[in-house]
Amino acid sequence: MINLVTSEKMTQIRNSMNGMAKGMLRPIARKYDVNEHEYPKELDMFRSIKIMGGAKKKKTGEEPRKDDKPAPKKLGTNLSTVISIEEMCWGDAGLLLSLPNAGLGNAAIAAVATDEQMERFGNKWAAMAITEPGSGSDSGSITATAVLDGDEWVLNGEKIFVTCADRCDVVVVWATVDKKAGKSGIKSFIVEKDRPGFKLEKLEHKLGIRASDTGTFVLDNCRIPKDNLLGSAEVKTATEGFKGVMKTFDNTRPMVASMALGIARAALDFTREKLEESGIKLDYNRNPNNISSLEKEFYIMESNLEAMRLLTWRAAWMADNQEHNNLEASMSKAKAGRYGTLITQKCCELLGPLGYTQEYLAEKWMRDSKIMDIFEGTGQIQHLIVARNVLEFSSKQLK
Amino acid sequence: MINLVTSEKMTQIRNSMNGMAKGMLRPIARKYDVNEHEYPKELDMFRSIKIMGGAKKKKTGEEPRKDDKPAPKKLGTNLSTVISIEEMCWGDAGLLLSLPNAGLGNAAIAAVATDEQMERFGNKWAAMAITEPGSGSDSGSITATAVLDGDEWVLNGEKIFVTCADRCDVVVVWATVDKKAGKSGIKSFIVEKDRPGFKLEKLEHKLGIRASDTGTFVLDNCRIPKDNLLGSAEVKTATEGFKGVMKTFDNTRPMVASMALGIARAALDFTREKLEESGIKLDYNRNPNNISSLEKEFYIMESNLEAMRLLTWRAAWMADNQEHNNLEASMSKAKAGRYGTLITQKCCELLGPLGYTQEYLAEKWMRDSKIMDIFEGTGQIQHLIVARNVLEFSSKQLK
Amino acid sequence: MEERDFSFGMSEEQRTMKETVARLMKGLVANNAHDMDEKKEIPSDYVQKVWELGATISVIPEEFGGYGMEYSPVMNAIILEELAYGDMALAIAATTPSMFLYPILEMGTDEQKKKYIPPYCDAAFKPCTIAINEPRFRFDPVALETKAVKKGGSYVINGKKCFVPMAGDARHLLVAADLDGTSELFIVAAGNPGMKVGERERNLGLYALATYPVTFENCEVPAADRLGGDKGCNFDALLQKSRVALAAIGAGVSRASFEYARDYSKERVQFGEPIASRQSVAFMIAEMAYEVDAMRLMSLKAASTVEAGLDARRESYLAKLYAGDMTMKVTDFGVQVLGGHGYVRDHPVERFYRNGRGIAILEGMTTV
Amino acid sequence: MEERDFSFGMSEEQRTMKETVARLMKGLVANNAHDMDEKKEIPSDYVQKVWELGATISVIPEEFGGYGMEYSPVMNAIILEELAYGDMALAIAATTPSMFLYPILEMGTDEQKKKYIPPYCDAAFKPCTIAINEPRFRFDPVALETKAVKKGGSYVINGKKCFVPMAGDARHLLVAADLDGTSELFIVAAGNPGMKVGERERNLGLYALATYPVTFENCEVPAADRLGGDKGCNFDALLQKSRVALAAIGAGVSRASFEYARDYSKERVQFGEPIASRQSVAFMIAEMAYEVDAMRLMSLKAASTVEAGLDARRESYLAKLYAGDMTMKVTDFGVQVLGGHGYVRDHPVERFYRNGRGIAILEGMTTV
Repeated sequence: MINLVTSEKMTQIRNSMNGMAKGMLRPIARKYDVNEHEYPKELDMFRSIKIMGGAKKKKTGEEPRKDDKPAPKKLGTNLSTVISIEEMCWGDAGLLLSLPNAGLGNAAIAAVATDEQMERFGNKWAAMAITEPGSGSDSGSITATAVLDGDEWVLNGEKIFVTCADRCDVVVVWATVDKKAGKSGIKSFIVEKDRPGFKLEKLEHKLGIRASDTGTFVLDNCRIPKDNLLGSAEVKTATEGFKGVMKTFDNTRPMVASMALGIARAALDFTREKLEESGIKLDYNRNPNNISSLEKEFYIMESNLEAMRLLTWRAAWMADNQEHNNLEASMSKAKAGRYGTLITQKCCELLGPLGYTQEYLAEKWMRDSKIMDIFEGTGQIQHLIVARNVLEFSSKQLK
Repeated sequence: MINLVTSEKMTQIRNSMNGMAKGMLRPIARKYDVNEHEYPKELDMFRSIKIMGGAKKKKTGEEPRKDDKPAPKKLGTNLSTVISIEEMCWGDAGLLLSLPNAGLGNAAIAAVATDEQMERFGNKWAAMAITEPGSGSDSGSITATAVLDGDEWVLNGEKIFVTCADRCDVVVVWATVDKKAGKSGIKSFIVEKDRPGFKLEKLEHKLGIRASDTGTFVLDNCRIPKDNLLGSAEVKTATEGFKGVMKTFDNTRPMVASMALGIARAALDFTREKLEESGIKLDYNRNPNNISSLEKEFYIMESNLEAMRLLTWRAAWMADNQEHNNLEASMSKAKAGRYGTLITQKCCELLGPLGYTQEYLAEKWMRDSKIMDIFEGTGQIQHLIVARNVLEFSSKQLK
Repeated sequence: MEERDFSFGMSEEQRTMKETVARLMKGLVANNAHDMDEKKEIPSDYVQKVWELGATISVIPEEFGGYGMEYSPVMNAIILEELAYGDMALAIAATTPSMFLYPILEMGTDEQKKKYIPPYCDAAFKPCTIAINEPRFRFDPVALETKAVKKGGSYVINGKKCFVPMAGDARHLLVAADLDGTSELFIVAAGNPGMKVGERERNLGLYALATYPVTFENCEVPAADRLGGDKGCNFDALLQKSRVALAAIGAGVSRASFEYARDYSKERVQFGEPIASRQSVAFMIAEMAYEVDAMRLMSLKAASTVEAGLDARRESYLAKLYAGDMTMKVTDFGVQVLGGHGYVRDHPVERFYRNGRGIAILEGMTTV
Repeated sequence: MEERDFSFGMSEEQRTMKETVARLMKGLVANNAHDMDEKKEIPSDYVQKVWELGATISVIPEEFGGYGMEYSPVMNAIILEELAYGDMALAIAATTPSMFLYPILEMGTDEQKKKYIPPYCDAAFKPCTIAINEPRFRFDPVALETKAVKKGGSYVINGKKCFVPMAGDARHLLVAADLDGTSELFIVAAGNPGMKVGERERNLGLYALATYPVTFENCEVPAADRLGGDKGCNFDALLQKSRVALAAIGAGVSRASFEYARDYSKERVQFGEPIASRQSVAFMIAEMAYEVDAMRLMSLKAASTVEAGLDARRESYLAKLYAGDMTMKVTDFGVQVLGGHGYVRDHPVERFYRNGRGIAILEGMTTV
């Protein structure tokens, strides 16, 4: 039965996470924005805490339930994860993306690793390397190659935009074992940082989330053990591999949406603080035609924030309830990515001089939020996915 | 030398046209919105006055001039036309489109008619029939046919969205004389209303501009004299005909843009009136963060209106100065069509109850303006044209 | 009350009701909404058929003639969206009585409940309505210019109202007026000499819905007919619920426009392929899709808040504000996707465009 | 003065100047703007080279050391757009002196002109600047919180300023302060004990432009240094011109982002074709194209109005408001078109995004 009132359990998570974000991330947010690429050692304490753990649990939820059956008292992993992420990004998005052992690679490993691989890499910090100079949104056009030579895979290629490139222990590299096979030829491999022929070429200087170390790797005849092919050999069907990881996007997109949510809320909270300091009381009562420009703009932004959150929570809730959420996941990111950016930009405008100086974080939030409309599939890609879903069009019918 | 201060001559035109609009169109605007399809007999007095005359003069302007040469004292026809149209549509757009002997067909005839045709049809009210049920934005896909049989053309096909369908004397019909020839096979023919086989099938009931009679014609073996093929035989090269009329869009698009401009300004003027009555003074001075929501929204709309007008006037000014304005004409319609609609919608919101009742014209302006983002090429088509121009892409490179 | 699980999933009951309403509306208006709009009239048996769903009176206690079922704002929001998906004019016409009965049930005195509720808990739909909107610039339901003044044993009301649904035949009106700085409600019977119902209004949209301007000139109302008696009523609570209702209706109208445009864009071929194969059209369709969902979720969030017995002022305010903006955007896109065909009244998108603008402008037409 | 023809066409002189500035900036910053931003410094010879264009002093009468050429706000708007197209930080740095000299020339007393203008009409660029912005929420140039009070033969200024370009080395500042309810300007010399220049600021954008917070504590200024003397100045006129300048700069930054994104979208291949072949990208490019033109036309319209000696309050206000919104939109699209590559500082679009936000927020950094 529909009930969208935040439960006590959800509120508890929000509060505890917000406390952590406020106490541990906010205070060092500016420091690592200024000192780009420097590892935030303060984050070591998070090695134990699993914030981004959501994805790992996704395969092990309770079996599908009828909606009319009472929902499980236990709060779903995906929903609790997006709630946590919103709070952490309210603290600082760049730092959240820098949490040890919580890389996208870890999610992939947790999802498909064999017991033996889990044994070897479970406790390593794993980054994910998908994008190439020639491929951006077009993950299908991967050109990095993996050739089996005896007991070893020989990898060649270049990977860009790898998050945690410098700090991670291992990297999950996407490469094709058979170019002719197209997408089904794409597999993922676990490459240890110290492998010969595996080089961290450079770290990117970015507009925002500067605390996060984004880098480029070059694979030059890099040899790894046969067993480093992620997942067990038997399940290597066309549906696994590429499509498999594509599917993990259905879980990660709501996470990115909640990152946009957290940053936008941080900007709104700060703006609200200033509004109230200046004696403007937000009473959610008078007709929008009878209030100040600051109030109306704030209300409109806040209503969009609510929309972002509900779309995001729905996608996560569906995942927790084993409902196919490919459409809803992209809806949440399409909306949150775009409006999160617009909200943080608008807040800077409303804040005036306080929105242009680095004395406050508003200007940083406007920089940080922009990535949420870009990575894990740009807003354009999300709109394509939504349109294809509702139109029931193939990627050929709607390019 | 650049000077965008409205000249006295321009102001004179604005004032006189506005007076005419205020005195003759405004008073009957609601009457013919309610009495859809009824001919506004009050407009007979306009048979002599040439408001939309702009297009007719376009071929006969003074020869290209260097910018640094002093501009001609004489105000260009295109510029004076768009100024006049803005004022007339401030009065009422539906009525402007109903002005006798000022149909698009008249413009086409004036543009390419032979002296003999000018003699026969110069004083007739001519409508233009291009669109077909199967073709909307895709003017190239015209299927109406014209076959020469002895001294007569035999026309077959169906034409929709013909403005002044009921009131006009003749219709300029687009048809293909050779399907295989594609666009270059498309010619235009002058068909008198009383020709056997030429039937006005129905008149449309529309969202807005209800004073304008939009209709559907069916051509069933309709025979017309050989000489009714518009333009002289010699110049019927591939560049003439289709491309010829396509080019006239470069003149008509700024006209449509100025229609959107006139309607949007009417809505803004009414809103300003209400603002001032309620004691709000627009002083264009305080920081937008320190004013009421009504003021800020008004200023933003007004700034967009200014942008619409300048883009429109530029396109018209270029035509007057024999500069190729295909890009600028589409820019003006893309901007004015879209923002004219948004402004009239927003004004209704700001006007509250006064924006939803038919006691005032605001609600009508919101209906009327919408067509400006649709006919003479939808906003989407305009964006395509702009993009192709700035990207230097063909219609194949950018579909 | 014991906390309910957070859930986006409909209960069997909710889904059944949704489908029932959808089926009913499909049968009634699928082919008639256009004619209703053109003829500017809703056939009375349509209103009756919707009334027979019992949505309004089901939650009224049996002692007052209802079925005494559990009151669920969430269920009402679901119903309103479905009704509006079918036709916004009919949705308002058939549910306006709730806007008269619910406030009396929640905030009325025992006498008021006994006197005014039972007559309307009838198998036959009997119009009763509410007068909140005022025909002026900067109208604000929390700062009414219709004034009520205590005078001896009665209140004297003066002022102008507009957009009063069915005021022509309504036997009773709930009239919102300012009393010493706070908005209060008064029950006014048809025929009160101080109340004049004007000529039926013509509006931008909702052609089929009969709305009227109502003028009050020294309109005397017995003190006993002030809602809630001397202690008055909680106008804010009423406003919250009516805002949730308008948000749900916005989602319904928008969904109607979205689905029609979506289907049309798949059929309509231009330049050799369906127009939906062009990103410019497809992206409009995508945006319409998620904004419709967002509007629904926000109305359901606000409805859930009301249902939980919590203050929903913020949620309801934001839900209506959002629906007001986005319904305009979505219904505008609906017309744009159809192009010239969207501009003619043979297709419903232009009606959705006209009706949709009402979400932002109107207040208190119906309630959850 | 005799009326000029209405024209969108540049004169030979205007076109020549535009091309000269474009050429100069291309040579100076095409390959260095990125480094300037990263190193947070503009090489002084760059400022010197732009200064040598003579744009600022050309219109100053020969008696004060200028070339006595005709003053043309339109020409200055053209120049500012070109400079900002090259680099917004350099554009402001090199033209800030105008913001000190022009007001004195237009509104100063003879003594003030004689005393303060000649020293700056020099072949060598000498920094002088203006302090208008204040570090607070709801800052408004027409309601300043920096206060000036007449005290005997001088004025005492108290308050905080921010975003003061080059305050570090400026020998003189024009300080905007409220005097009995109206905004007035005061000439303050570096070293005045009542004025403290703080640590160089770090901002969202304009990394290369050195701006400073400046604090005034009982800062005494001789009465003779109040701009315009006892009759004061026309602050509104100054505000109008600085708003036109910011609008022109917005057009320049936006055009830089537009052109870079346009060219990138033609080169960048995804899914087998240039991304510009996709309507979703192409339509962003189209919108950027006409909004850049619209911004330019509005700044030129406002500049034309000033040039005609008419009150340009409305035109300048709307031009800046529009440029503030649209520069944000265009530079945002610029980053979006490049996707992940637009987010890294190897490409300039992220810099345009950061700089661009300043158009709406900042006031009075430079002038036409």
